[in-house]
Amino acid sequence: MSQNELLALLPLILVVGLAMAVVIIDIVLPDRDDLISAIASGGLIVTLIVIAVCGPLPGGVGLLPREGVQLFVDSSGSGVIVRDQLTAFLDLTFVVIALLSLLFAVDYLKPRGLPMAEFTATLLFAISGAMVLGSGRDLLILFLGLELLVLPGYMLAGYAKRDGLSTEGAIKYFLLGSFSSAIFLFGLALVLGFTGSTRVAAIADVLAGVAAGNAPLSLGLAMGLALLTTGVAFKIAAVPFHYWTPDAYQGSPTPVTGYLSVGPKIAAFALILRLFVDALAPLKADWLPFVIVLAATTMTLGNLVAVTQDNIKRMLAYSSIAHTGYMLVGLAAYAGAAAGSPAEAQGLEALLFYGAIYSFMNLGAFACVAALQRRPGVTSQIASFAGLGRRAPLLGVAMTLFMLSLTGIPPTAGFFAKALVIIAAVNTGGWVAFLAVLMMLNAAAAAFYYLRVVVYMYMREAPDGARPVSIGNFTRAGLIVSAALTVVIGVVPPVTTAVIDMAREAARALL
Amino acid sequence: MDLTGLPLLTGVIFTPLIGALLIAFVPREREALTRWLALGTALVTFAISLLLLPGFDPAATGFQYVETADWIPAFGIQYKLGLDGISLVLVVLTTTLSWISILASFGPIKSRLKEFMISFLILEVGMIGVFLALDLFLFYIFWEVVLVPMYLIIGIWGGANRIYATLKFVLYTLIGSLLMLVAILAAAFSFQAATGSWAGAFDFEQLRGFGFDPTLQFLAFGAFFLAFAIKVPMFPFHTWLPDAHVEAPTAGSVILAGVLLKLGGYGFIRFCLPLFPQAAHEWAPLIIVLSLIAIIYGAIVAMVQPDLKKLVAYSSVSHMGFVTLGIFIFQPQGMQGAILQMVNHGIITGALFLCVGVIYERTHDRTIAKMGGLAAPTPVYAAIFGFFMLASLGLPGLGGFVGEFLVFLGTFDYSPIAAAIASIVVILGAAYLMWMYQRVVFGELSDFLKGLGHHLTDVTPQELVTLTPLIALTLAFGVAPGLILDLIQMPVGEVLARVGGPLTGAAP
Amino acid sequence: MSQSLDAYLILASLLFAIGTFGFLARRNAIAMLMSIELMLNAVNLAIVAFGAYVPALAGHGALIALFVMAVAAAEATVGLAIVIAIYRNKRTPLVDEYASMRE
Amino acid sequence: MPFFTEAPAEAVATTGSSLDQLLVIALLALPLAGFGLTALVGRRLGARAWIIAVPAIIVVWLAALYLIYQTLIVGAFGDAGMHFRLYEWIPAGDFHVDVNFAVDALTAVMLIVVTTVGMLVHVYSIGYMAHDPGRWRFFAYLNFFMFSMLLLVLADNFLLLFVAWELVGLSSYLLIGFWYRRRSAALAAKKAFIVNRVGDLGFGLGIMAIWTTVGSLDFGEVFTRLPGQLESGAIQPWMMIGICLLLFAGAMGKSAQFPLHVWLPDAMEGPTPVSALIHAATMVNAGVYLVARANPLFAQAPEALFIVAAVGIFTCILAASIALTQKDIKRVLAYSTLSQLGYMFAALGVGAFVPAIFHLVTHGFFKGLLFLGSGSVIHAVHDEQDMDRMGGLWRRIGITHATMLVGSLAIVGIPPLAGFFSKDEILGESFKLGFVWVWAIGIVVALMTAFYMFRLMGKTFYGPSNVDPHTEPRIHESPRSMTVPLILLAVPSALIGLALGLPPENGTIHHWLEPVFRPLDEALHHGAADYQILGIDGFLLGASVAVAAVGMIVAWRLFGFFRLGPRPALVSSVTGRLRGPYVFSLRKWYFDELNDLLFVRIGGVVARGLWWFDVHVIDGAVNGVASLTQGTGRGLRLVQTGRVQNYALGIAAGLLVVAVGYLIVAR
Amino acid sequence: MALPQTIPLLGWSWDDLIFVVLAGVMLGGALMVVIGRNIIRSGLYMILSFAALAGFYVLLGAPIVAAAQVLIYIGAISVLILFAIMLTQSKAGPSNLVFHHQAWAAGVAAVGLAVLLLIVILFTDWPAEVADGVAAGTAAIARLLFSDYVLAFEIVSVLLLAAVIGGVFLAKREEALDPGERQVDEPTLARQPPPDRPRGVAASEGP
Repeated sequence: MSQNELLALLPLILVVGLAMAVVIIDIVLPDRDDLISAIASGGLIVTLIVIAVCGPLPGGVGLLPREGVQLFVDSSGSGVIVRDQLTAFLDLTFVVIALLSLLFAVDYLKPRGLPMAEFTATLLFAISGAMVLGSGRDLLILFLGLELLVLPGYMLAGYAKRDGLSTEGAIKYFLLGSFSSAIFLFGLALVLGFTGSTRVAAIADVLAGVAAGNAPLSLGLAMGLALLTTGVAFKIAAVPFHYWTPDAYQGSPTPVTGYLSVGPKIAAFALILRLFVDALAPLKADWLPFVIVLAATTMTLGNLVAVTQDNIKRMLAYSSIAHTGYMLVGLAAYAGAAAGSPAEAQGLEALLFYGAIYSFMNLGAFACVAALQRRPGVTSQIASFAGLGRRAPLLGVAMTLFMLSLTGIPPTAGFFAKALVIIAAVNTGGWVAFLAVLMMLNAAAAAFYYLRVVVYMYMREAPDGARPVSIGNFTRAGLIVSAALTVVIGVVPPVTTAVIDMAREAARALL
Repeated sequence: MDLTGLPLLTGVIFTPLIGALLIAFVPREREALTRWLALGTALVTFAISLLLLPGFDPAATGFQYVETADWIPAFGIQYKLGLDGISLVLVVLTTTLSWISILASFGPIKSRLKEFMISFLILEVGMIGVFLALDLFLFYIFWEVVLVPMYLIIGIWGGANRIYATLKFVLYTLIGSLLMLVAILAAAFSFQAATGSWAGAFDFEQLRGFGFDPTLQFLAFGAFFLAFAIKVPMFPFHTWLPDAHVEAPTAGSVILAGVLLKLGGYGFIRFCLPLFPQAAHEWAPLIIVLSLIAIIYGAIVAMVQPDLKKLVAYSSVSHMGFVTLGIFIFQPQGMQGAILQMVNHGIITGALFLCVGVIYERTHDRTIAKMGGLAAPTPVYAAIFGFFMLASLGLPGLGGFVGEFLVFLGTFDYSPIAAAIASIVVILGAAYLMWMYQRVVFGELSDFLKGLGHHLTDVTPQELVTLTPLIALTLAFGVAPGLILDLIQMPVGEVLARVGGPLTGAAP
Repeated sequence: MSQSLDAYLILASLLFAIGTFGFLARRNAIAMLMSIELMLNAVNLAIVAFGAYVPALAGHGALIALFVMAVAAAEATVGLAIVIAIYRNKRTPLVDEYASMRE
Repeated sequence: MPFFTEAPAEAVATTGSSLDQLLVIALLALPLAGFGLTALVGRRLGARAWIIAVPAIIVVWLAALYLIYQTLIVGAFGDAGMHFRLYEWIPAGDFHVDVNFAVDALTAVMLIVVTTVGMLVHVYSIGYMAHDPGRWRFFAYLNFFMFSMLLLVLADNFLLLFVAWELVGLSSYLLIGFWYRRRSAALAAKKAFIVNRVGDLGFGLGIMAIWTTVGSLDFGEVFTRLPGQLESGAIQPWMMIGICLLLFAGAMGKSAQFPLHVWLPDAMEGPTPVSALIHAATMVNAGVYLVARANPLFAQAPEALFIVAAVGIFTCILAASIALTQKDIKRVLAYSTLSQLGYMFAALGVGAFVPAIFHLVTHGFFKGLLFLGSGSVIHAVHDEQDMDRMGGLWRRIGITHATMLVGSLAIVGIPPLAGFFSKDEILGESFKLGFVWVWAIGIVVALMTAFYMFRLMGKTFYGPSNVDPHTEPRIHESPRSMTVPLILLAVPSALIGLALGLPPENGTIHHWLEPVFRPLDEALHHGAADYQILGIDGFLLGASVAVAAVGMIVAWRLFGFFRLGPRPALVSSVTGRLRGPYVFSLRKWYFDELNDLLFVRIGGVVARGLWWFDVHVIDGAVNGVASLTQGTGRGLRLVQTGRVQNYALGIAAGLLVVAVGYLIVAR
Repeated sequence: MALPQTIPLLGWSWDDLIFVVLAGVMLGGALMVVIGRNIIRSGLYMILSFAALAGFYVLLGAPIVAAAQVLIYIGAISVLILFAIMLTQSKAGPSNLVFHHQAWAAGVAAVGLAVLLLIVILFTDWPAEVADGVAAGTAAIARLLFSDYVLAFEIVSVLLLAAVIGGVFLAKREEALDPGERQVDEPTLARQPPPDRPRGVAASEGP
């Protein structure tokens, strides 16, 4: 194994190793939750640094070559795993998600007597699955990565195992998730059988030939696409495959909900990038209509139902469905653009940028809920936010910031995320431009429920006897990080540009 | 003093932000310090905005004091500021009304003072930014920055039904502005597609010379129109206004009427017309009809309002109808009149809301039916209120008249019948304002007011300080409208040159 | 017949459909889990068949099937653990009685 | 060396010496300063609130006299009069309006009335308002009115005239509503302002029309450019008719011509000096002044003049018929004013512009006198205005009685008092210019005028006293500050006709105004026939004097004269026999009821309806969209049943749809 | 004793016979899994079905998969499932309703899916050839496993580790939760009538 290949695998190895270390430490030194949190956080920060050092990142930053490193390259030029700018970008996102989820979980799990070690290990396993998805160029690897991502997710959803809601959410998530995995796998099998290879590049070659022939799409391939679309749509919680989302989100312990709303979603988008954009790109004209329809229904339904929710976790669940729709607009912008045109890259760039921004602003929002619920017994009703602006100013300001960012109001990071998606969509034109308009109408409707939270925090008085809120140190650190990211990416031009550049280079790496 | 080298525009935009940050670090219990710090910031901003005047050359074409810096070069997005006469006038209006509003909220705002002042100063940042931004993206950002503080100001310090009102305000505005964002991006992309580069794609000065495709023009104009029409607000997008005004605290109402509504009119003149001239001609007849409806309709509905603020709110609908009418006849007198009307409406309606606030402070009520006979216990107040009432109904010699007349004049040039319809408001305006004034100020002191006893005091010196500058300005702009007209002559000519002359088409 | 790829694929499809039916129709969580196992096995059959009939996949098919089995095992482990956990809370294995959260 | 010379090239040439200019500015500045000072410090002056305002107006009067002398007697400014520009007011591109002033013969004639009556009313008010706590406001307002009215006559362009026009309306509003606690006063003030605005609307549109057609608003420029543009066809005759009618609409408002006459009688809610100054002698004449000023325009639109004549003469008889039966002394005078203004418009309409202005002058004096006299009466009987509660006052308040008798004889048209000359010229010219119907109605009105004026005199001064017994002993003549102005007004009421109107149709006033109305005379080609005292003119003169005498005699017979007692029984039998017309007159032709129905009731219903529409339809739609969104959301959330099985089925259904979709859609 | 080349009467090869029998056993077993009333029997039928599947793997020349099938599925997963069944049998016993109310809809969906898949398979031209002999022997598979698939192998091992850790944690018995510590946001179950809502935008403003 060459040095570059080792460096390419190093972040993944670090995360898995960290997970195993946590397990071992827990066996050796049981019930040392703080130690584990500290080690895991430290380890993740090291991983972040390692990812940055390894690269490749825009401007030639990082030890690895710009074009990336592939492992086990076969004759088609496709390795099973690749570390390019897209991988680096996604890895950064995933590790940040892991780090924030971890920080937010500590203060929530402790008062409930839930162990930190298993949580940390499981979370890290899931993140390693996400990282595999971000780098896989082989169908089997992608499937395994997906399973490695979702199986720990099921467990995390049921992590408060003595709580009926948690386990109920977990079993719904698990059953439906397994069902969709089976569907996805069948689709994978059909594509495998049709193309005769598991390697992404080889598949793309075969399909490019099919596309060039302009003959009707083989039924087997079409069915494979259908099954894959369904399976993936489930993972990103696109309507009408979203049913698990609200229940799983509501039932899960709140920090887990935060993780579930971003981790598996962004990872599933990574899967889409590696599978649909990398392998199935030649057929993009065929899957484009479905992306458009999914995007439209997803954001619309998500927002319409979110408007009616009184439970903030459910509300954010539906809102995360809506955000899936927005990200799909980016995908549609890619798919709708002529091959090789700049609009293609812009669509993916927007998708990636959106995903990154969305991950920490949504996590932050859930973290605020979790912080509020640090004292067991606080409900998830939006009403429990009443008067929070007074009771916990930091929490109030942070939550307001996240709500504004989720709404997409400048100059927060969320605004730039939406703006990039719209630029891409308008750029592509046609039906995708219509999606942009629909997206904006949706954003306006969404403002209603996001701002409602602000209404409760600042414009309603706390109920009598509302207990003071104490934010734990880990949570505070996490909140400050995510809030700072939300603001800084919004208002500091060099940072905005840097993140956009990273997303752009990542997108270009894929094309 | 040579000021040309200083980034004055950046200074005037971000001075309030600095003030807001300072206030953020003031301990909550030091309320007096917070107040004076806020007022001081607003006054400094005002002073900086006045510094713009000596160096401004009214005869020069194009923009002055231009500042440019790259922001997101990948998309050609710039931090680009600049002003012409129109912006200058509106910026000074904004800075003036801002310090007046802050002073006016010294008394009424009793809870969460710190947050209020911070919100208000950020609001000022957004408003000034909108008037100065020359990059469409930057403009949009400032446009939205205005939204949130106003949302909080109405929602936190507002009346009983404030949440309904503030959400309505925000959602309504957002629908328009988000579609405008799509249009901005579409325009930028269209520019990029034609020139092959993102450089200048959001630069107003580049875009306005760029002939957009007619279909794009039509649609983009529609999106811009919706955003601005909601802000103005034009009939039938006006229903958020009465609710917002009724619920907003006095200072909020003043700024809302005084500046926020102007953002829409400014947007029409600055962006809609130069960017999409062809579409402007296609849309103009519809907008003119809507403006005429707004003018008459607002006045008629104002006539039966039981609440003082609602009455003034509907009168705003009517008055802002002149602004859109004046703009969309594409005629120099009309457009100059529209801008003059914006300024004067800002001053006069702002003052009227201050006046209503004065009553409200004493009575905690705004119901016209409960008032009566204020002239006797509060003669100075009655005189000031009467002054602004007369200014609002367009009495010659005061601010409101010249703008209104120029709009009429321009309209008459386009269509005498339209002018005749619009000018019915001369009667209606007199009717609702005088009826209101008669019921509130004349007659015997009402039982309700008698019940207040000695609490019913005349205007305090502090209130006088807020109102006097507005009286002076109202008089000044009535007697010497040239103060403003000279500044806006050149930019109006430029805009009209781009739109391509007066509106033609069938109109008797 | 036994030499035709189509035959195996048809078998796999039928098994997959039966599994789907079971998943959709059964109330018992474990029965649903079993249905999923049927579906995974159906896919495995298809994969092995592809491995046998598509030259480029010779050897790969069988290997992939092995991995799928491992995944299925892991899935079953987690799934059964969740079923047991929820059984402790709800005292029933019937999923249609798990409806505390809705709308 | 003139002060204000910095005029752009296209502006009217500046004429007049710096002293003249300074005086013109003083005419405006003094009342304005008086207003400002009195408003600011007047409250502290107490009973001496007049100390600033009255001297200011006296100075104004003197200055005006000098200017009048310069203009009319010396002829220092020539036919064109003096013009100068103060500053550029509205610089809006090619539309620019200056603040510029002019003094010509017409202005000078107006100044005579305005400053003289104004000054006397100011003096009179010292006494009249002595006991009112709000007198400082009163004097401030009066000064403000003087400023506005002087601005009106001095303005040298249409827009500045319009400004003054509205400011005059504002002062009228303030003064009518002076006793603001009285609801009726507040309502009357509002009504006056709003009805005036109806006229202003027309005036404003007329100004716009002038600008869009002629391209300027300066009097001089408009009048000089007009003929050329008419000839070239740039302006069509129908445009001229339109412009003139729009201007006339403004005149109708200010001068209270039918159907905009309804505000004037109500305006009597104001203090009586106000009625004398504003609602009799000055402001209500503004309409006449406007038409006279715009005579070059009207000269090109005879059709418009015809309408002016018709409206004028109709108002004339309408008001006279109402005045016959009113009981309130000031209302009788108010309707009388309407009626006389009708004469003036009729005169303008038939083309007799000089007689119209002549009548304006004489009427200004004698109507001012009558009003001030009635104020003195009201003062004497302690704020009683109902003539049924007066009577026999001639002995008690002699000076008032004497001066009012002079005024009455003047208005009735008994030679050689002022009214005789002006009214006779109006009627005579109407007849001779072919408007026999105007003359015929005018003669009838002359009869009515004589009747109602001497009915007023009879009911007020003669016959037995009906005064409230409590007040009776306290009846007293007014103080010197009130009686002196009465006497001073009686003099011109008696003599000004002789001074200006002889010889008939060729008197001094004709010479003065000839240059102003030259365009009109040229356009209408008349004035050829000379005055013949023994010809047709003699007949007309005799007829009008005769009907006046008849009217007076009938009134004496019914309502008494000095010691001759009234005959109430006869009066009631007459009114009983003419029940219908009597009530119709008494109720003022039901105009108030009609207005109430049209504007208050129907207008109210419309406004309420629109509000309902706003709240329920427009806002309803807005809220409806919101509710629809929420309703849809609520409907959609039902999909989320909480049961895994349903979810799974949904996913399977989705799969089938996607699969079928792919199989169909994919290439 | 040599068997005839083909089966008498039917004219099938022996492979075909085995294929048909195995198919019958597999599908029949699977059907019994999904429609059987007794859940324990379902488990047993599943083992039968899996065994038949192992036969297919042999027919397809993948004996190692067949072996794994027996070891993993029959030996491990099925037993695990049977244990779980026994752990979750409540005293009430299996409920009367084996199927959900929507069984008919499930049937339609399953049949629809089957029909679609059959159409797809029959009308697709797979890049397939008749396999000759054992395509992939154990050695070949082993070589592949430790070259190209080594990474997948590692990932699967991590996956299994994760599953074990999670499974153990979840299945470990712990004392019941103090009711006060449960999440308390269950108004969804007892659906109250909506409170008086003001009309319009702010209508969903709750208490």
